[in-house]
Amino acid sequence: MILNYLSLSVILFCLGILGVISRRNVFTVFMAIELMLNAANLAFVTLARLHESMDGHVLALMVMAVAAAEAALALAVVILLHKHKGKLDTNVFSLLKG
Amino acid sequence: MEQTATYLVYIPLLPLIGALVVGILHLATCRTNRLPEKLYGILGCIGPVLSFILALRVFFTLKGLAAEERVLTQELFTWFSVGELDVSMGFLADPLSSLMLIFVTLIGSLIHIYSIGYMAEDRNFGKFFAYMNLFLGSMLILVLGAGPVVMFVGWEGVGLCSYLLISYYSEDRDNVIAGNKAFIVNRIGDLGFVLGMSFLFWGIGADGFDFLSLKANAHNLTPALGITVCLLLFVGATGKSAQIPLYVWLPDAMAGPTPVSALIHAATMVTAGVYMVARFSFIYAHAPVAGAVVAWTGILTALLAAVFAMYQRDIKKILAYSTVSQLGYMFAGVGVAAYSAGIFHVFTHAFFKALLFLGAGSVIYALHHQQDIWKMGGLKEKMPITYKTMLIGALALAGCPPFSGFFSKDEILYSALATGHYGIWLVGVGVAAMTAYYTFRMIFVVFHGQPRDREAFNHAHEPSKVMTIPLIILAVGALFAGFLNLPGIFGGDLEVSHWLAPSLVEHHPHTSWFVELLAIIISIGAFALGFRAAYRKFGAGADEPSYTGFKQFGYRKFYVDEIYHYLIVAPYQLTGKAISYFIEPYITDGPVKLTSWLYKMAGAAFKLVQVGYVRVYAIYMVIGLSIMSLLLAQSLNL
Amino acid sequence: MHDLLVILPLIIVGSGAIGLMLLASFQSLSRESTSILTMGIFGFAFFVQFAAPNSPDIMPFHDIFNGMMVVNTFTKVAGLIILGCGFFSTMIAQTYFTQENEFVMEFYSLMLFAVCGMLLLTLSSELITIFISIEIMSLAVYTLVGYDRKSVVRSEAVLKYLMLGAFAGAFFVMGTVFIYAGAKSTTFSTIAGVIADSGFLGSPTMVVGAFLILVALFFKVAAFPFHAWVVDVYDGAPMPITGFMATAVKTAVFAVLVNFLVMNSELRDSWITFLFYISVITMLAGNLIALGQDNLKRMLAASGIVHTGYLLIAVAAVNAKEFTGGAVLYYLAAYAVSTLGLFAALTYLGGKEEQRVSFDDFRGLARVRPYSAAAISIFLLSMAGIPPTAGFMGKFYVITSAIEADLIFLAVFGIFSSILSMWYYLRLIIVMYFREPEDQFEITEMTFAPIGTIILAFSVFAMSFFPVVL
Amino acid sequence: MPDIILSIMIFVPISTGLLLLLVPAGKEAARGVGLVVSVIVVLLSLKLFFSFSGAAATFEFAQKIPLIDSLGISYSLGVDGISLLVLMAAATLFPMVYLLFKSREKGYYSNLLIVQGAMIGAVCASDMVLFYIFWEVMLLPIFFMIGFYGGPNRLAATLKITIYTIAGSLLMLASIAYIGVAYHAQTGQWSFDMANLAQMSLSGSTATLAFIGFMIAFAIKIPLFPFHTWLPDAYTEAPTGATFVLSAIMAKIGIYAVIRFVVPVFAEGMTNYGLLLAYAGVIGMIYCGVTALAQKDFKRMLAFSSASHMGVIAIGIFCMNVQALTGTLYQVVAHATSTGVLFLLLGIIEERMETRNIEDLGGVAYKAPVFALFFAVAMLASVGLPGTSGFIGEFLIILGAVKFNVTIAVLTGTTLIVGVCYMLWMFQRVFFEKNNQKTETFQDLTLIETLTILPIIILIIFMGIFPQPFIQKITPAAEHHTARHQAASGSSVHLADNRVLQISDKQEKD
Amino acid sequence: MTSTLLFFGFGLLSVLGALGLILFRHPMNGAMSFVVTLISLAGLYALLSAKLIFAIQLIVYAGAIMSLILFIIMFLNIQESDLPVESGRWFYLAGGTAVIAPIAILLLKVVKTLPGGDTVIVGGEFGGVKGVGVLLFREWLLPFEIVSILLLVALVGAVVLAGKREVKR
Repeated sequence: MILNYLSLSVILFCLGILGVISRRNVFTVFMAIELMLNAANLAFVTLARLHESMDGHVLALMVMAVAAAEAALALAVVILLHKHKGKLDTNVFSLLKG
Repeated sequence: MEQTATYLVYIPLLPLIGALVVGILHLATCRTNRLPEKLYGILGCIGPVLSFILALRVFFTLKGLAAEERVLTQELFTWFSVGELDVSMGFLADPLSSLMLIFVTLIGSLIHIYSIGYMAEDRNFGKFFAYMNLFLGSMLILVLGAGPVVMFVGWEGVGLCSYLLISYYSEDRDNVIAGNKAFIVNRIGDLGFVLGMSFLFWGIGADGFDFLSLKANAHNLTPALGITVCLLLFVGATGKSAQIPLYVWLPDAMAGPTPVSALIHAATMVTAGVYMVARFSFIYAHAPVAGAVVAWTGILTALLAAVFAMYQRDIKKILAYSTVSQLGYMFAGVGVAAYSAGIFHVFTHAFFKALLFLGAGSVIYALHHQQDIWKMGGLKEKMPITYKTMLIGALALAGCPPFSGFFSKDEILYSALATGHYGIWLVGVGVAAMTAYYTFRMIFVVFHGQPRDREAFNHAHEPSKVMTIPLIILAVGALFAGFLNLPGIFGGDLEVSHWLAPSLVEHHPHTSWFVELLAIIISIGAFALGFRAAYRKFGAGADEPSYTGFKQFGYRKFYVDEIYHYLIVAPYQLTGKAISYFIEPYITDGPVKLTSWLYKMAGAAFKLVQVGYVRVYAIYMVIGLSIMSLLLAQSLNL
Repeated sequence: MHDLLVILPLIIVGSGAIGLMLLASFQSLSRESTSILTMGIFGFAFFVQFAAPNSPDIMPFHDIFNGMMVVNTFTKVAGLIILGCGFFSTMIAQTYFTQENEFVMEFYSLMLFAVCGMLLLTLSSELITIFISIEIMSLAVYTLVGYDRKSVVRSEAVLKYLMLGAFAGAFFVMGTVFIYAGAKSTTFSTIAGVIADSGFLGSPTMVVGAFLILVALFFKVAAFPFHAWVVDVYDGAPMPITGFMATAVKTAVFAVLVNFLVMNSELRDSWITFLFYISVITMLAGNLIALGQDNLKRMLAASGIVHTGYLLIAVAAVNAKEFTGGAVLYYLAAYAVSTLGLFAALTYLGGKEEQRVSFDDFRGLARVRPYSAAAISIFLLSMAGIPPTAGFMGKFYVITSAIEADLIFLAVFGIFSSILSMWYYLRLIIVMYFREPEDQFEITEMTFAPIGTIILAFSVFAMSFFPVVL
Repeated sequence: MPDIILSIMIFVPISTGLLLLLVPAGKEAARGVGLVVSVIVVLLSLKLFFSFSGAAATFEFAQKIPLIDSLGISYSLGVDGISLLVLMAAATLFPMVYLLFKSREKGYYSNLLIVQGAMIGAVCASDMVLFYIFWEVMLLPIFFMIGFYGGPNRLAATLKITIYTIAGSLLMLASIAYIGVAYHAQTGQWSFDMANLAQMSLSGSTATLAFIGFMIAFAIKIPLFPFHTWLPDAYTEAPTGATFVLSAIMAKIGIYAVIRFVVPVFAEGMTNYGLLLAYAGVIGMIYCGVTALAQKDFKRMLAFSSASHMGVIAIGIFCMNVQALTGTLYQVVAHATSTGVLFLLLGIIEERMETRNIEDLGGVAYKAPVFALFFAVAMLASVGLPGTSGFIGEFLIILGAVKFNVTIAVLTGTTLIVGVCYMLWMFQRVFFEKNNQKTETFQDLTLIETLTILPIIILIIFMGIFPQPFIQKITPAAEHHTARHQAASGSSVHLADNRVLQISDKQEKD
Repeated sequence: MTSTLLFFGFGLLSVLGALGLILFRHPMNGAMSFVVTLISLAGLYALLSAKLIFAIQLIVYAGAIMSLILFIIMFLNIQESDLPVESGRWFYLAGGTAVIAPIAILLLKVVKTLPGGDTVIVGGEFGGVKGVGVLLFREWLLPFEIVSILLLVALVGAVVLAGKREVKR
């Protein structure tokens, strides 16, 4: 039963990866990353349940905090980019290459 | 046993000092004010004359000693000593070298004197004398060297001087090329010499690498190694003494001034090979196989050169080939272990060949450097002294009794016969006839009959005293030198041979007086035959023949030079070009170039991978990740 | 008290960062004084760190932090390197801003924050703490990269860095999850204990967890195939930050990498093959990328990838013998010195708005500014590993440790890759020396970067002869 | 007793050179300084030479300062019979360059100073790492000299030589590290000092790898076939000073390094691959010699000739008997002097006639007899004419080669022929034949130039006639070296009869 | 039994939400479906008797963070034209899935190796505010402290990057 939770988290994690590599919309990409972190959180909580120790919960809390911080910065960047190009397409920003 | 003589070193040193002084004077003054030629002449002649005197002293000192003790040595300093190898810079005078000394210095001095006249008004008078002195010094080192290595110094030194003097008129490319040829061919021989020395050292040289100790240890030499050494050394001899297959340089060497040809390419240097073989008689005596090789090479060279000599039209070329041919005799002699006979021929040959060359020189000088015999003729009224002296020389060369050449040559042929080398003897007799033929062909065409070039003939005249006196002295030598070594049948008892005995390892064959007599009669017959043929054809003065058929073939020396050129020289040069224009850039350096090219290409390719799309970078990451996780899954065998 | 002393530098930097932030918000300080203040803070922290005694593992405030923080000589030296990088980066930044570039007051406080995160990174011995420290460092650096809102390339750089960084961070978290699943804890000591008891390869969860964590760290140090971002980001970042990223970040992350691997010998040994291949491919790829570049920043970024490869050799060769642990640090220090020196020189020569960045822009520099050219050549030679520079010594230690750890072929590959790297290092020297100058390389006014260049140029030699790190 | 004379000889030139770079100085001033310093070095080296006993095969004038204890790296210098002559070559030949070539740029002279110091250091270093440091440092000035003052496509040339050589030496670095580790494994402590390293002898596959690493590095420097391809370009493009340094001294340091570092440690490698390497030397000698004949560019031709002779010199190492080894060590100096003079004189030709094309020259001997004489002497020395320094070495090498392997010996001997072919060919075209309008105006050496080159010419002849003073200083070391090698590799120490029999068997087959 | 049903329900919802996030073209729709995922995750936390996390998930995540994101999306008022034309999206999705498959399989297999266990709600302090809080302040003080620094940095960063104010030169 526990394993199903973990499998679910793995699936969500992989869906997150899929979102990152298959989408060009900045928002979607960031939310996909959030999804990956959430998957990790699910796993933490599940393992806490499995190990009967609450460390997992603390870890999940920490991850949430980090996720929040990242989200804040990410959104700032999104605004920045939108100011520049008025677009949310990651492929628009490819001046640096070669 | 041996005694030390502190003056030996001066014999080679004096000419060398002379060379130094004259050379520096010349260098210092050649571009500004030239010094008077007399000065150079005197300075140049001092050295040789003094060394001649010293040579006499050596001779008499030796004579004063008992036969076995006739060895004078002088060790100057340790030249170099590495491990077992210990080479000392030392000199050795024994009967053999003393004999060489005497005629080398004597003829050397005479030719120096002669050159004062011959080289007059030459732009580089001083240089010439410097070179000549240098040559004489090296030659004396060669003769006096106490060990193979010291000998090699002189050996190469004379080679160098020969190169310098052949290409003396260096404005003309052909002369320089002739000089290069001489040097390079000699170098091929020197390779043999060096290797021979090395084998000799590892064979027996470990304790003492000079002739005396080598001679003492000669018995330790394994037979195979002995043959190896002998053959290698003989390669050196063929180079220096112009034997098959390395004789080709000598005729071209005639490009040098005539005194040079007389001194270096007739009397002294070219006989160094024979001297060297005699020096190493203590090895050759134990290696009869090698001896046979030497003898056959020599006699065949004699034959070939005689054939060439019969068809040459350049007077100096004729003499050059006759030299080669006579050298062949000498090698036949030493080859059949008759070392004294060979050396004696060297001795006599030095006189008459030098004489002939100097005579030819004065003819050429008189005719303003005309060398083609078919442009000469009837000169005997114009230049009587030259004619007479040259006639003597010719008779000696042709082996007409009682001239010197007869005795020495006959001694060689007799030894060949006596030691049972009948083939060699037979060929030798044939060559003797041919010798007589081409010698008198030259004499008759040049001096008898009608002048073919009137205009030149009128200007011709006898040269000055300074040139004629040496001729006369040499003529005397050519006339009487033979009597020094009269065989028993003529009432003598081979004085020279006995004189040389201590320094050689040979035993004189004893045969019945009948064989000896037969040999003499036959060789006289050969001379008569050749002389008669020559007289019939050219005696009354013949016109220039048309060089066709075999004549042409012989005149072009059987195209040997061309063959060498196309078989060796041209391929060599071609290889050089091929390497430098194809192999070096494309094959040897190819991998290097290719590597760097590939590297640059790969770099350019990687530029394309950096597309700049962030998602693509993420995809790279994930791809890498998935590959790794595949491997991980495998290694965890899940 | 002693516990306080060892984490004092961390406290100094952190409080300094906060202080500067406040000052900035009140805009009460001039640009110059801010930079000098920052340098002062770094210098002070540096000396405090330096004064701290060398020691085996000690856990400051064990009862409070219950062993999530470990201090030893290794972390001390790593911290020294990081602080030094911070110091010189500040110097460079000061010059950079005198060249009419955009400036924001928080710049320096963010640098201090980043360094704070790095110090934490070197000290922490607990996975989630490490994650948070990484994020502190990264967020600060993201901001530093993109602080200049007027410029598109900066924003693009920060986009790429942030996106991929967060992506990799997610992997780190997932790795933590698996380690936690396997070991019931995330502190190194416990994990090491569990591995010692039940073995490492025995529990796949641990292996996968360690694998994901390594991947995340490899991303931070730009190992192949996680290197792609580094070229663009370094190119887009402002010059001082590029130098800062190339040196300080790399040092911190490698410190963590080593700390993580030396946790348990079995753990380390089971990854040697992995490290082997990664480092070989990384060196190769780095060289190939660097060869094609015309822009110096990009070239240096790519060469940074190559140096990551070398460092991975050293990491693979890390073993019980203490001196190879030093090989990593010494190499990091040598690399930091030459890289920072190079960036310092490029900064003050680059002119306003970084107008000179490509190889050709530096044509004939030696004729106009011989000393700068000489300094640049020294740094390049040090990077290429030509004696008598620090880079050579570093390379020598790395090679020696690799051979000692019986990784002969890894050593040979390292040699080959440094042969390959000669091309692009020499290329710059040739351009500087053997081409005719067209530019006058005017320099604004007397600033810190030249001084920094000189100091670093000398320390390149000093380090090679007095390798204090070892 | 720490003796600092070597340190002075190393660091006075280097520091002076660096100082010259830093301070603004005129061309003439720079040249003067360089001249003074090089003369000082010459005097010091002479003092060293005459106070060198060489009786025992040990390091003299030794000096040792530990640098990095954790690795046992130390700053340790010393001279023994093996390094003595190379050191003399590196120390004494330089003044000529300053005297002959005026009004070059400042950097030219300072680079010369630096490279001289570095080369002396490389020769004196008895610690492998220290040696490596100097070994690399001595390349950089060459890199700059070619790049700054070289010919038309100097950039390609300098890049090629630099990368080529550094590639080699980096491989050597790995080998050095391996040796250190091996020593650590055997004895438990770190050291890179030859005094210690020479005590052990490595074997096994990894040791072979290390051996190959060393040999590639030195084969590139010497250069041995087929690693010579950088040489023609570099020599041709380089300014005369750099060519002189490269050909006269740097190549010799490669030879020296093989003897000093490879032979003692890799006895097994030498026994297994000595023959192969000797063949490489032979092939290189013939290959380059034949190529030299086809060159139109005078300098290129001399470059190939130099490479060809280096092949011969290298053979002497691999024969591994005292004669050959001494011959090599002697030939190192002989060739340094002769080829150095040749390149310098060529530099004068290049300077005065703006051409190196052999076809454009001719009849120089008539216009400049002194020049021609000097050139001839150097040329004859380089073709190994007895009475010049060149003969002793070549003879000893061939002699030793005969003991080592007859085929090698015979092929080595061909250098006598190969050498004269191209040399005489060149001499004919350049010095003989007719003048043309280029050579009409050729000026002979001035008094200064004459006096500059004369000592070397005299030395060449002196070394041909009185070699023993030099040889007796090097033979003890050479004997010690070979004896130890043969002991290590278990081959026969003294000339045994079977050797001779072997030769005779060989002959019977023929 | 009910818990199993609930798990599958929430699990299904969360997966669907995630798919929606990936597949919707407009970020707004994506965000909405992501909220679904987050809420269903909260449900799962509850099932795992992680009370505190359940609450925080709802308040902080689904509440604060998502509303922030949505606010920004609104604020930028994105038109259809601003959105990237992701023509090859399906291709990328397919390819991406193929690439990710190995990773997913590996992780799933590894998960399978863990010991299983049931998820009956454990009452008492487990997962409660007190339990977690005590743990947080006793053992996890260091991360907790530095998280504050992290948030500070994020704050400054956001201000520097997106803040509207006069840039002093």
